[in-house]
Amino acid sequence: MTMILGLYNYWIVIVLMMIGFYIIISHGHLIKKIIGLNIFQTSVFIFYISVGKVEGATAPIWQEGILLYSNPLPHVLILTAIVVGIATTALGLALIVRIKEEYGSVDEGEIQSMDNQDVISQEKEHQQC
Amino acid sequence: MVGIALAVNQIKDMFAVVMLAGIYGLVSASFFVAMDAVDVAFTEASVGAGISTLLMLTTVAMTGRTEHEASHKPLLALFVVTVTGGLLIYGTFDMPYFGSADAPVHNHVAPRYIYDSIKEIGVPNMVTSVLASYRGFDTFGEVTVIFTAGIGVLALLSVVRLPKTDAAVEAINNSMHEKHLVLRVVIKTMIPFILLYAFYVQFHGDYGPGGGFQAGVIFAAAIIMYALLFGLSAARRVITQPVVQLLSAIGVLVYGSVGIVSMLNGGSFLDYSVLSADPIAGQHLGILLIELGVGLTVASVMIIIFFSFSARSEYQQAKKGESL
Amino acid sequence: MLAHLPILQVIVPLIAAPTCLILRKPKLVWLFTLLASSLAFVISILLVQQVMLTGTISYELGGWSPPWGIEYRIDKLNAFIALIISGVSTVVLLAAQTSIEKEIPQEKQTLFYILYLLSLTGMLGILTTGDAFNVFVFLEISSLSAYSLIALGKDRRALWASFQYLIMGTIGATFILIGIGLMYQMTGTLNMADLAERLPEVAETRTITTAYVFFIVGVCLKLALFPLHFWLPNAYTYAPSIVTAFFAATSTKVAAYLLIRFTFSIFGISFSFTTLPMETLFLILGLLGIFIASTVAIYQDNIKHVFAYSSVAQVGYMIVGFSLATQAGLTAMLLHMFNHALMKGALFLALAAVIYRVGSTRIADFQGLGRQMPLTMAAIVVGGLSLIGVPLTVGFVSKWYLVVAVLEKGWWWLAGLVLLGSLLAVIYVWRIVETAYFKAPIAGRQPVKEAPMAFLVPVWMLVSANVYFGIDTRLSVEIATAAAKSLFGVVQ
Amino acid sequence: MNLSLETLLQLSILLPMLSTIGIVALRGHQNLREAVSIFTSLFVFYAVVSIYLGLQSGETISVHWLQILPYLSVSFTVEPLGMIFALIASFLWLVTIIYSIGYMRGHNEDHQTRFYCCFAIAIGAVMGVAFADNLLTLFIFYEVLTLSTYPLVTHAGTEAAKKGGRTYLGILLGTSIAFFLFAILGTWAIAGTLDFTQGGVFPEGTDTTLLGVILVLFIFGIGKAAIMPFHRWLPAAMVAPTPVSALLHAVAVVKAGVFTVMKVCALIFGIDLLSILPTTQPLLYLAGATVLLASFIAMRQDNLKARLAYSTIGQLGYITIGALLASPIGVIGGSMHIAMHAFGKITLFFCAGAILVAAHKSKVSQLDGLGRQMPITMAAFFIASLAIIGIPPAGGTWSKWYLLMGSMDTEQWTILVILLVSSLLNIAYLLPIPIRAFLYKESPSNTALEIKEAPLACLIAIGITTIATMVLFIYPTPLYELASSILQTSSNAHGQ
Repeated sequence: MTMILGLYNYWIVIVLMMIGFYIIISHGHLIKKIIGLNIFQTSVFIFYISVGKVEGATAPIWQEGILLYSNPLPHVLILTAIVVGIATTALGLALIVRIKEEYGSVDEGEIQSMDNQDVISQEKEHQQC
Repeated sequence: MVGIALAVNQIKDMFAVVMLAGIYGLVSASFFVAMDAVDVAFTEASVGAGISTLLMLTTVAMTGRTEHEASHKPLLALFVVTVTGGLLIYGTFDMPYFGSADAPVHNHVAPRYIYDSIKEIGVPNMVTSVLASYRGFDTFGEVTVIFTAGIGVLALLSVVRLPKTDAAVEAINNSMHEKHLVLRVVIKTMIPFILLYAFYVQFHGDYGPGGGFQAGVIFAAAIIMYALLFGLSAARRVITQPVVQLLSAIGVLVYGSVGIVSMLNGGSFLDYSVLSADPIAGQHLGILLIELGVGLTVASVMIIIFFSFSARSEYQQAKKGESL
Repeated sequence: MLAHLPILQVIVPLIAAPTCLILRKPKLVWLFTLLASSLAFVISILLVQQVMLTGTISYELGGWSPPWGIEYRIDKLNAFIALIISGVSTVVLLAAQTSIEKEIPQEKQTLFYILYLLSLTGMLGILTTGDAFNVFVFLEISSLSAYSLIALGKDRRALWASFQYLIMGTIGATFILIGIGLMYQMTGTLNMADLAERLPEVAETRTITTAYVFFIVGVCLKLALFPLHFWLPNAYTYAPSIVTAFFAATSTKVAAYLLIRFTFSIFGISFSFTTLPMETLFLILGLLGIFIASTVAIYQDNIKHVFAYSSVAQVGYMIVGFSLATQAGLTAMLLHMFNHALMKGALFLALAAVIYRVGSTRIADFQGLGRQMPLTMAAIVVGGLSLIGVPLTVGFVSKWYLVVAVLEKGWWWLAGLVLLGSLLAVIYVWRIVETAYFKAPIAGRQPVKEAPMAFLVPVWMLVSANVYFGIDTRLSVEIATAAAKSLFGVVQ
Repeated sequence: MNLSLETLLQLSILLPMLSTIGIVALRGHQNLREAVSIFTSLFVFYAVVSIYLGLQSGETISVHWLQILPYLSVSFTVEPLGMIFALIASFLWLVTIIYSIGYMRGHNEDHQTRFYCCFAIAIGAVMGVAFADNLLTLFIFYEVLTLSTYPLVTHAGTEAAKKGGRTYLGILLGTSIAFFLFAILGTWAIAGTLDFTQGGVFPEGTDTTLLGVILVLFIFGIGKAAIMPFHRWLPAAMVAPTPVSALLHAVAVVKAGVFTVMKVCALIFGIDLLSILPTTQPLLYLAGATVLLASFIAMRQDNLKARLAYSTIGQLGYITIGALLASPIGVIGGSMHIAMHAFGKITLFFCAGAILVAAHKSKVSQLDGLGRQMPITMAAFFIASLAIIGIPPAGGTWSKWYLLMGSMDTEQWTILVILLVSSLLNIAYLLPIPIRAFLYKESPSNTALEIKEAPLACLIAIGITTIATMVLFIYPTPLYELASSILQTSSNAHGQ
C-alpha cells in the first residue's frame, strides 16, 4: 500500500508520457505529432519536478524562519528544458509550414507517397535521357 | 490531465486539439505550483499555454484544420509504447517515494543550494541563484538554444522580399481591425502595463519568481498582441526586423561578454565574484547582466519567430492572390 | 589564457555565431566562421597536447566546484574527438563559400554560417562538458541547428527529412532526459565524475537499469544505430552538400562518444557489461547494421544515399568494436571514428564538388566524370578504397585493429563476418568507379569542368590525410590507445 | 653508378611508380613516353641483376621503410625465392614493353598513357611483392597490384571488358579481403609476427586444426594463384589487350599469387609443419583436380587466349602442388616452374597477340595453314608449347622433372599420376595448334587475305623469350642454385 501511495504520482506521469509518445508515433498529422511531442516532454518535466518535491516544504525562495524548501535544482533544469521544448516546437512548426507549402499536405502518409513518386519521376526522366 | 491527453489523441479537429494542448499546458503549470515550482509554473504558463499555443494556431491557420483518418498501424505503436512504459514502471519500483525528504536528490548537492546560496550569492530566490550562477553555463546554453531556434525559423520562413501587399489583403486587414475596435482600445491601454510588468519580472527575479526568460516572453507577448490587432506592418513600424535580429544576437553576446570579462578579471568563465571587489556584489551584478541578456534574446527571438510565421502567411496569401 | 582552453574550445564558436549576425555580409561571415573554426581547431590541438602530457584537465565554470557547479572535464577521449570534429569542420568550411553560393539563396547564407557555428558549438559542448544535464542542453543546440541546416537543402524532400529527424531527434533527446532524470533521482548529482562514484551504490536497483536503457536508446537514435537509423539517409541526402560533409564526418562521432562516456566511465564496465547483456545486443545490432545497410547501399541510385547507408554500416563497425568491451575493441572503435571522419569527410566533400558542377549525384550523372573531373573522381576513388579497407589507407588501419581485437577474444567467426562486410563495400564503391571511368559522358550534356580550387584543396587535404594516417599511424593510434587505456583504467 | 644495393632495391620498387609521372607528363609525345618506359624497365632490370650478383656474393640486403602498425613495418629483404621472381618479372617487363609498343601501335589502341602508367605501377608492385620481408608488406603490394591491373583489364571499356573487370576485381579483391587478410590477421593473432622466417613462425604445439583452417584461408585467399573454385577471374581477364594478358596473367599477377603461396608454405608454415597439417592433403588433391579440370576445359576452348588462360590455371596448379608437397624437392620444382612457365607462357601469349595483330584471328579453328604466312611466330609457338608440356629442348622439362621427383619422394602417387596425365593433356590441347598451322591446308579465307608476319617489335620480343626458354633448358644451373638455396637455408634452419 505504501508503495502504491509512494509511487502513484510517478505512474500517472508515466501514463501521460506514454500517451504523448503514442500520439507521436501513431498519428499522421504533423501538428499532432508536435503536440504529442509537447505532451511527452511536459510529462517528463512533471516527473523532474515531482522528484524535487519534499513533503511539507515550500517554494525555494529564501524567507526568514522557513527551513524546509523543495529542491531548486530540478526547477532550474526544467526551466532550461521548457525553453528547449519551445525552441523545438517553434522549429517544428516552421518546418510544417514549409512542408505544407511545398507538398500541399501535412499528412505523413501522403507526404511519404509523394516522396516516393519524386523518386520514380526522376527515374523516368532519366530513362528518357 | 490524462483525460486531456487522451482527448488530444482522439479529436480530429486541429483547432480543438491545439486549444486542448494549451489547456494541458495551463493545468501542468498549476501542477507545478502545487509542487512548489513557481518559477517553472510561470514559464510553463507563458510558454506551454501562451506562446506555443499561439504558434500552433498560426500554423493550423496556415495548414488546415482537419486530420485525415489515421492509416497507420496503431498496434505497432501501441506495442512500442507499452514496452517503453512498462520499462519505466519497472524502473519506478526502486525509486524513493514521492516527497520523501531522505531521497538522495535532497541530500547530496541540493543542500548547498538551499542553505548556502544566500551567503554565497545573496539572492533569496534559490532557483535564480542556481540558474544564473551555480549552473550559469546551462543557462547560457539555453539562451543559445533559443537563439538557434530563432535563426532556424528565420532560415526556414524568411521571405525573400515581401510582395507588395495587395490592396485586397490590406483591406481585409483593415476591416478586421475596424471590427475589433473595442479590443484595440483596451489592448492599447494595456500594452504599457504589460511592458512594465515585463520589466518588473525581469529585475525582480532575484526575489520572487521570474527572471529574464519569463520577462522576455511577456515582453514579446505585448509586441505580438500589438501586431495581432494593429496588423503586421504597423508592428513592423514599431520594431523593424533587422533591429530585432541584432538585439537577439546582442543578448547572447552580453551573456558571453560577462563570462569573458570575468575570465579577464582572473576568475573562470562566468565567475561573477570577480566582477566587483565584493564577491556578493559581483554576483548581483553578474546575475543582473546575464538576466538582461537572457531577456533580450528571448524577447527578440519570440518576436522574430512570430513575425516570421505571420509574414510567411501574408506571403502565402499574396501568392494565392496572384495566382487567382 | 592557457588555463581557459577548455571553455574557449566551446565559447569561441558560440560567441562567433551571434557576431556573424552583426557582420551580415556573407563573404565576410564566411571568413569569420572559418577563423572561428580554425581557432577551435588550434585550441583542440593544444588541448590534446596538454592532456597527453598532464592528464585530465578539469575546469570549473563560474568558479563553483563540482558537483555544485558545472565542470568541464577534458581527458584523452574527448580531446581526441574534439580534435577530429574541429579539424573536419575547418577543412569543410574551406569549400563552404563556393558550394553555398550555388545551393543557398543569398539572404540565407549568413544564417547558414551561424547555424553551422552553432552546430559546431553544440558538438564541442557535448564533448567537453563533465555534466550530464549540460550534455542535454548542448545536444539540443547541435540538434536544432542540424534540423535547420538540413532543411536548407534545395529539394523539398529536405524539409520532410528534416522533420523526420526533428521528431526522432527530439524523442531521442527526451529519452536521454528521462535517463538523466532517473540517474539524478537515484544519486542526487549531475556531475559525471560524481555520478561515476555514486552509481555503484545503487547499481543494483531497477531504476538505474531503466536509466541506462533510456539513455542508451536515446543515444542510439542519435547515433543512427541500426534499426534506429532510418532518419539518417534522407537527412544526409537532401541536406546542402556542405552540411552533409560536415555531419557525416562528425555527428555520429559525438553520439558514439556519449555511448562510450556513459557506458565506460559513468556506469562502468562491470555494470554495463555484466549486469546487462549489452555485449550481445550491441554485437547483433552492429552486425545487422553492417550487412543490411551495406546491402541497401548497393541498390541506391543516388550516390549521396549510397554513402549515407554506408555511414550506417560504418556505425555498425564502431559498435562491433564497442561490444567487445575490451581495451583493444575500444581502441579499434576510436580509431575507426577518427578514420571514418576522414573518409566520409573526403567523400561527401567530393560529392559536393560534383553537385557544384553537375547539379546532381545520381549515379547516371557520373558517366564520364572520370575524364571530366579527374581530380575529384580520383579523390572519390581513394576515399572509396579507404572505405573498403585497402592497405595504405586509414580504412585498413581501422579494420586491422578491429579484427585483431576480435581475434584477441578468439571469435574467429566474427572476424570473418567483419571482413565479409567490407566486401559489400567493394560492390557499392565499384559501381561508382565503373560509371565514372568506363562510361562515356552523357550525350548532349555540356562538358563538365573540373571542380574549382575551393573544393579541390580541402578535398585533397582530407584525401591525403586518409593516406597519411593510413601509413603513419603513430599519432592516431597513440592517442586512441591512450584514451582507451585511460577508460579501462588499467595499469599496464 | 655507385648506388648501394639497398638503394637499388628501393629504386626497383619506386622507380616504376615514379615513372608514371614522366609518362603522364609526356603524354603528348608518343616516342618520348615510350622511351621513359623502356629506360625505366632497363634500369629496373639492371638493378635486379645487381642485387642478384650481390646476393650471390653472400650479402644480405634489407631495407626498412616505416612502421605502419606497432611491430609491423613495411620492409624488404632479398631472398632466393623473391630473387627468382624479381629476375623473371623485371626481364620480362623489358621484353613486354618492347612488344607492347609494337602491339599497341599496330592495334591503334586508345588510352595508351593510362595503359603505360598502370603497367609501370603494376611492375613496381610486383617488385614489392617479390622483396617483401613480411606478410603485411606483401599484402599491401598484392593489393596495389590488383588495383593497378584493373584498369588494364577493362582497357577496352566495352561492356564485355567491364564485365570481365568486375569478375576480376570482385574475385581478387574479395578473396584477398575475406580470406587472405583474415588468414594474415589470424597468423598475427597466433604467432605475434608476420615476418617470413625460415622454418615457419608458428610456435610449437599450436592447435593443428586451427592452423589447417588458416592454411585453407591462405590458399583460397591468394586468389591470384587461381585454385578452383576461385579461378574464374583469369579467363575473365582475357578481355584485356594481349600484352597485358601476357605479362600480367602469365607472369606478374598469377606468379605473384603462386609466389605468395610458396612463401607462405615455406616461410610462414615451414615445410615440416605443413606436412602434418590435416588440410594439406585435401588441398593437394584440390590443386590436382584444378590441374586436370583446367586441362580438360582448355581442350574445349576454341578461343586461343581462353585456351591459354585455362592452361595457365593448370600450370599454376603445378606450382601450388609443388608448394604443398611439403618436401624440399617439391619446393625446388615449384619455384623453378615459376620461371619456366613464365617464359613459355609469355611466348605463347605474344604469339597469340601477334596473330591477332597481323591476321586478326583469335580462334584456334581459324589458324589452319597460318604457319606458312607467319613462320617465325608459329615456330616460337611450337617451342613454347614444348616448354609448357615439359619436353626438351625447353626449360619446362626440368621443373616438371623435379615436381615428379617430389611427388615420388613424398609417396604421393595420386599426384604423380595426375602430373603425368596432365602432361598428356597439355600435349592434346597445345600441339594441335602448331600442327594445324603448319600441316593443315590454308583455309580459303586466309588465302584471300594478304597476311604478313607480325610487327618487328613483336617479333623481337617473341624471339627473346623463345631463346630464353631454350637457354633455360641448356643452362638451368643458376636457377637451380637459387631454387635449392631456398630449401637449403630452410632445411638448415630446421636442422639446427
